[in-house]
Amino acid sequence: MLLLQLLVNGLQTGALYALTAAGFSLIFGTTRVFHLAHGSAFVIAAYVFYSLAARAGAHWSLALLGAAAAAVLFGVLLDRVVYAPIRRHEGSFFTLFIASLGSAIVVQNVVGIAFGRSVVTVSTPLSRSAEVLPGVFVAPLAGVAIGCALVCFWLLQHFLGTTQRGVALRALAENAQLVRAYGLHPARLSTLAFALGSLLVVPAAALTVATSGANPAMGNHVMLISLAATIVGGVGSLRGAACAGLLLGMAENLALWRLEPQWSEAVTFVVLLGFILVRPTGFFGRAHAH
Amino acid sequence: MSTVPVEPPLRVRGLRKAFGGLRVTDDVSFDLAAGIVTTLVGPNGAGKTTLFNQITGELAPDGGSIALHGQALLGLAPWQVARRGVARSFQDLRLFGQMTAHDNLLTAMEPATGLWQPGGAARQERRERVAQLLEATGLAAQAQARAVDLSYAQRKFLSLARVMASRARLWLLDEPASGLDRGSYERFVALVRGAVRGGVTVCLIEHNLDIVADLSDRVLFLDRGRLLAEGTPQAVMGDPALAAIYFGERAA
Amino acid sequence: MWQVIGRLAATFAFVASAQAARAQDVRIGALFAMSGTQATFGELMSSGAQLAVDHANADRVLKGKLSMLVEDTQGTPQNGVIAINKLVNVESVPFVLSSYSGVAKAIAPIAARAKVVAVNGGGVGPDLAELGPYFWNVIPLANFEVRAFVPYVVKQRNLKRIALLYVDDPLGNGIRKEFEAALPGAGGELVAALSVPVATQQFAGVAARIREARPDLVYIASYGAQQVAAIKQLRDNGVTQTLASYGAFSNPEILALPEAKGALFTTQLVDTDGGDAVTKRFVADYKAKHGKAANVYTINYYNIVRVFVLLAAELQKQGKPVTGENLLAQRSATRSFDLVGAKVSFEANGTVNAPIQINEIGAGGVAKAVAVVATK
Amino acid sequence: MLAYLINLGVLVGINAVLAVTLNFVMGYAGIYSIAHAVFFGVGAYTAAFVALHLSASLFVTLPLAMLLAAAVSVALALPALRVRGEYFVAASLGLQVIAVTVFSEWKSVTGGIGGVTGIPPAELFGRAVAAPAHFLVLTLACLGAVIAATTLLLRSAFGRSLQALRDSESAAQAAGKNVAAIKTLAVAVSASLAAVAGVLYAHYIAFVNVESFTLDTSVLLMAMVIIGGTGTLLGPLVGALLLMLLPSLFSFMSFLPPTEISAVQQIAYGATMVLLMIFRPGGLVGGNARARS
Repeated sequence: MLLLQLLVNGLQTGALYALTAAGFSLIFGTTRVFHLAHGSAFVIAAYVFYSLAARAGAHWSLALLGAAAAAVLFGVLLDRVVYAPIRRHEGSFFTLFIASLGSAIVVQNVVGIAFGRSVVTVSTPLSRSAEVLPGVFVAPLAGVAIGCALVCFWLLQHFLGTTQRGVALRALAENAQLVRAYGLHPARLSTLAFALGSLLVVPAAALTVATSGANPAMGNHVMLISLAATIVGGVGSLRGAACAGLLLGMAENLALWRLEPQWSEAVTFVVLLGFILVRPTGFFGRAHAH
Repeated sequence: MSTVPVEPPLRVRGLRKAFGGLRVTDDVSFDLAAGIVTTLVGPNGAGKTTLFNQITGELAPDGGSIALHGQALLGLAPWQVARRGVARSFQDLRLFGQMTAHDNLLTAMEPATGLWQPGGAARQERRERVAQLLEATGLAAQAQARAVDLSYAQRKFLSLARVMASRARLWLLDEPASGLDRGSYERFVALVRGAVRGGVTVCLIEHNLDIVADLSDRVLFLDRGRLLAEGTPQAVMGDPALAAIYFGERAA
Repeated sequence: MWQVIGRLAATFAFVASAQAARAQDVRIGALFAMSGTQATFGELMSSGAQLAVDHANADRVLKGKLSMLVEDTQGTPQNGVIAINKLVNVESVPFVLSSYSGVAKAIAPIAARAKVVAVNGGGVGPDLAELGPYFWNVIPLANFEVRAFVPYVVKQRNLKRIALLYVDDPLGNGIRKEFEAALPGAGGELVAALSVPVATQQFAGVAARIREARPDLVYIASYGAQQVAAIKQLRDNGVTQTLASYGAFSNPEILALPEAKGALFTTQLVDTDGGDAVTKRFVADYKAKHGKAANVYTINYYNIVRVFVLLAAELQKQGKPVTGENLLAQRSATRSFDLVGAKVSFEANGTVNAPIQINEIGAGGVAKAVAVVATK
Repeated sequence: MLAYLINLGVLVGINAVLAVTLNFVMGYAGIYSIAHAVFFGVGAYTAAFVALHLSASLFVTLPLAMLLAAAVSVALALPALRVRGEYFVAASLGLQVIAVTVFSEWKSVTGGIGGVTGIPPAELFGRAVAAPAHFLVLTLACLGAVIAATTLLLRSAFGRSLQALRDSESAAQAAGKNVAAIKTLAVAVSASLAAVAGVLYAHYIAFVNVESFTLDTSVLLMAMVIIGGTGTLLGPLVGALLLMLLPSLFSFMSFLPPTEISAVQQIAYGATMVLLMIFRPGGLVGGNARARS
C-alpha cells in the first residue's frame, strides 16, 4: 500500500512539476533564454495568492486571478526590460543566464523582506486527505492538481496546434528566420512565450501554498526541477518536458519507498546527469546539445 | 604532373553516409594526388563539406575507407587526424575570435596537450614563423588585433594562415576565396601555388569558377552525395550535362 | 553561504563604533536566530536576556554598565561560527549566550580555545553535555526530556509503538540516539525513524511512511517553521496518532495550530508561581513589557544572564577581572544560584538538572501540565 | 579596527583564490561551472579530516586536498566533454546538488549539518599559524601563488589551447588540439587550486559544514567573476574585493534593520548582475567586450 500511496503522491507532485516544467520549456525552446527566474514567477504567484486569499480574505478565484496577473506581468516585464536589450546586443546564452540569475536573487530577497523568510500557507479543508482505499489517503487537492494539469495541457495543445499565434510560437522554436520571413514579429512572440510560460506556474504555485506552504527560497527548487525536466524531456519538446516533470515528481516520491527523504533531490539530479551524459537530447529531443 | 606515387596522399574508397533516409555521401571513391590542387564542385547540398567532415574525423561515415599515406584514418578523433598532417579551413572560418591574429597562428603550431611544453629555441623558431606567415598573408600590421576585429578579407587570410602554420601536407580548404576582392584573390592564388610547389596536396571546395580555372589541376564533381565525374577542369566543366546540374541548381 | 560571506565581513564592521566604552563597562555576547525560519525563537530568547540585562543595570549590581551584543545566527552552525569569531576575537567578550544544538557544537571549540564561557539555554542535543568546561547548559538536555517522556507515554498512556521524525542535524540525531537507548528498557519500540533535511517543507511522503509503520505516537524532533509544516501535513495526510515533541512545541505558532491539539511535549519544570522575589519580579516585569506570559526559553535566557551577573559581581567584589577563566572558577566555587523558577546548581560537567514536566496542548492552544517526572 | 581589517583581508584572499580559479575555467576555457563550491568543499573537508587525524602541516594538507579535488573534478570534466552551453550549466548544477547531498550525508567524514569542529590551526615547519596577522600573510602568499600559477599557464601554449577551444572547439580540434585532454586538465587545475582556498578556510574558521559549500556559494563566486570581468586577469580580484566589501558598507547604513542587511546585500548583488549584463556584459574590468558563447 505504501507504494500505491507514494505513487499517488508522486502523481500529484509530478502533475505540478509537469506544468512548471512545460512553462520553462516553452520559454527556453522558443526564445533560447535559460530563464532561471522561472522559479521567481512561481514565488511571486504563490505570495500574491497568499496575500489575497489569506491576508486580504479574497475569494480563491479572485486570488488565483491576481496571482496569474502578477506572474504574467513579471515574465513579460523581465522579457521586455532585461532580456530584450541583451538579445538586441546579441548577448550570449551566458549573458542571458546571468541576468536571469540576478533577477531571481532580487526577487527572492525582496519577497523575503516583504513577507519574511518563514513559510506561509493558505489553509483550506481541501488539503485534508480521506482514506479512499485501505492505507491510501488522497486529498481533494490532489485531484484538483491532476485535473488542473490535464486542463492546462489540453488548452495549451489546442492553442499551439490551432491558433495562428500558437503555430507561430512553435515555428519560432524551430527557426527564428523563418518566422520573420512570414511577417511575424519575433519580439512579440517572445512576449507571448513568456506570458504563457509564466502563466503555467500559477496553478502549481497556488496549490503548493495550500498543501505544503511557500517560502521565498522555494523558487530555487522549482527552477532546478523545471530545468532538469526540460533537459531530460528534450529541449524544444513540451510533451517531453511535461512527461519528464511527471517522471521527476514520481521519482522523488517513489524514492521514499526505500531511501530517506534527504536523498530525493539527489535522485532527481542523478537522473539529469545520466541523461546529459548518455542521451543529451532527452526523450523527445531534436535539438543538438552542441 | 610528375611520376605517379606508389601510394597517393589520400585514398577514399566506397565512402557512405546517410542521415535518416537521406544519402549525403553515396559510395564515393577518389584519390588526392600529391602536389596538385583538386577542387570539389557541385551544387549546394551536394555533400562537399560532409565529405571533408568525414575525412577529418568530425563525422563518422557509415561505411568505406579513408587512408592517408596508406594508413587508415577512420575511427580517429579530429585532433588525431590533424596531427597526422591534415589541416582544414571552415566555410564559416571558426577563427579563435577573442585571440590575437598572432596567437591564432601560434596556437596552431602548438598541438601538444600537457601543462608544460618545450621552450627555448623551438619557441623562438615558432615566433619567427608566425611573423613570416603574418607577413605573407598581409596581416603583419594586425598581429596584435583580435580575430573578431579584423575585416572579412583579413579573417579569410588568417584562416588560411592557420592552415599554413600547421605544417600539414594535406590541406582541405572550404570555400577559401569566396567574397575576396581582386587583389586579395590574387594573393590567395599565389599563396596556394607556392604551397603546392613546396609539395603540399590541396583540396578545395569552391563555387568560384575562376578558381577552378586558375588553380585546379583536377576537378571532382559531386551531386547528391554521388561522385558524378572527375577529370581536368575543362573536361568536367565543359560537360553540358554536368553544367546543367550545376547551374540549374544554382539558379533555383 | 551567500549571506554568510556577507555577514562574515559585515559583522566585523561595527567594531570601530562599539569600542568607545568605559573601562568598567561589561559586555557579553549572544548568538540568536534573529531572522530566517527560526526568528520566532530568537525573539523569545533575546527578550528574556534583555530583561535580565535591564534588571542588572537598574540594580547597579555591576560596576559600570552591562550590555549585550546580539548576533544573528539564523540557527545555523555556519553563521554561529562567524558570529562567535567576531565576539571572541574582535569584541573580546568573556561570556556568550548560545542557542541551537548545531550552533553550540560548532562554536564550543572556538569559545574554549579563547577561554570564553558559552552558555546554552535552548539547544537540547544530548551531546551538548560533552563540549568541555567552558560550555554550560541551563536547560536540561533532550536525554533528560526523552528519558522522562518515554516511561510516561509507554506506561501511563500505553503508547508503545513510537515513530520518530527527526531533522538531520546534531539535535535530531541526538534525540534519535536517546530513543534507541531509552525505548527498549521501558517496553516501547521505535517502529520508524525518518530523518529529513533542515530545509524540507514537504511531508506527504514521510506521512505515508509513518502511517505504514502504524505507530501509537509520532515524535517530531525538529524546530521552527519546519515543525509547523510537519504537524499540519502529517494531519493532512492521514496521520491521526498522538503527536509529541520536546520543548520546541512551546513555540506560540505551534500552540495556535488547530492540528496540534492533543499533542504532548516536555519542558523543564518551571514554577513561575513560586513565591521568591526573583521569580515574582521577572514574571511581573515581563508581562508588563511584552504583554504576555513568559515561555520556558525566555526564562532560560533571563537566567543565563543572571548567572553571569551574579558571577561577575562576585569577581568584581574580589577585585578579579571578569574573564572566562575566572567565571568558570567562580561557578565551580558557587554552590547554587537563585534563578527564576528554581534554585539551580550546576553539575561538574556544566549541565543542570531539573524535573521535567509533560504538557498537553488543549483547546484554544493552551498547554497544560499533565505530569511531572523527576530525573536523575 | 585592525582585527577587523585583518579578518576582512583573509576572507577577501580566500574568496579571491576561488574567483581566480573559477575564472580560469569560465573565462578562458568557456566551461561555465556552477559547481565551484564543490571543490572548495573538497579542499576544506580534506584539510579538516587530515588535520584532525594525520597532520595539520600545510605540506600534508595542501597536497592531499589538491589531489583529491583534482580527482573529483573528473565528475565535472565528464559532462564538459559531452555537452556545452546550457546543457553543461545544467550538468554542473546537478553535480552541485549531488555534492551537497553527499556532504550532508557522509557523516563519518563531513559531520553532516553539524560539521567538523575543532580543526587545529595550520602548521608550517612545525609552527602553528594561528595569529590572524600571520594567517593573513599565509593567505596572501597562497593567493599570490595561485595567481602566478594561473597567469603563467594562461600565457603558455596550454593557455592558448584553452582559449582556442573556448572560441571554437571544432577549429581547435582541426588544429590538432586534444580537446578532451585539455578540458580535463583545465578543470583539474582549477579544482585543485580551488581546494587551496578550502584548506585555508578550514584552518581559519576551525569549523566546516555543508552550509559553506552550497549552490549559493557557487553562485556568489560566479557573481564575483562576472561582476569583475570574465576572462580578465584583474576581474576576479576586483569582483572578490567588491563583493566582500559591499556588506561592510551596508552594515554602516544604520537605517537598515540589521536582520535585513543580508537580504539587502543580495538584492544589490542580483541587481548589479542584471544591470551589468544589460549595459556592460564584460564586467567592470572587461570593458565592453561581450561575454562569449
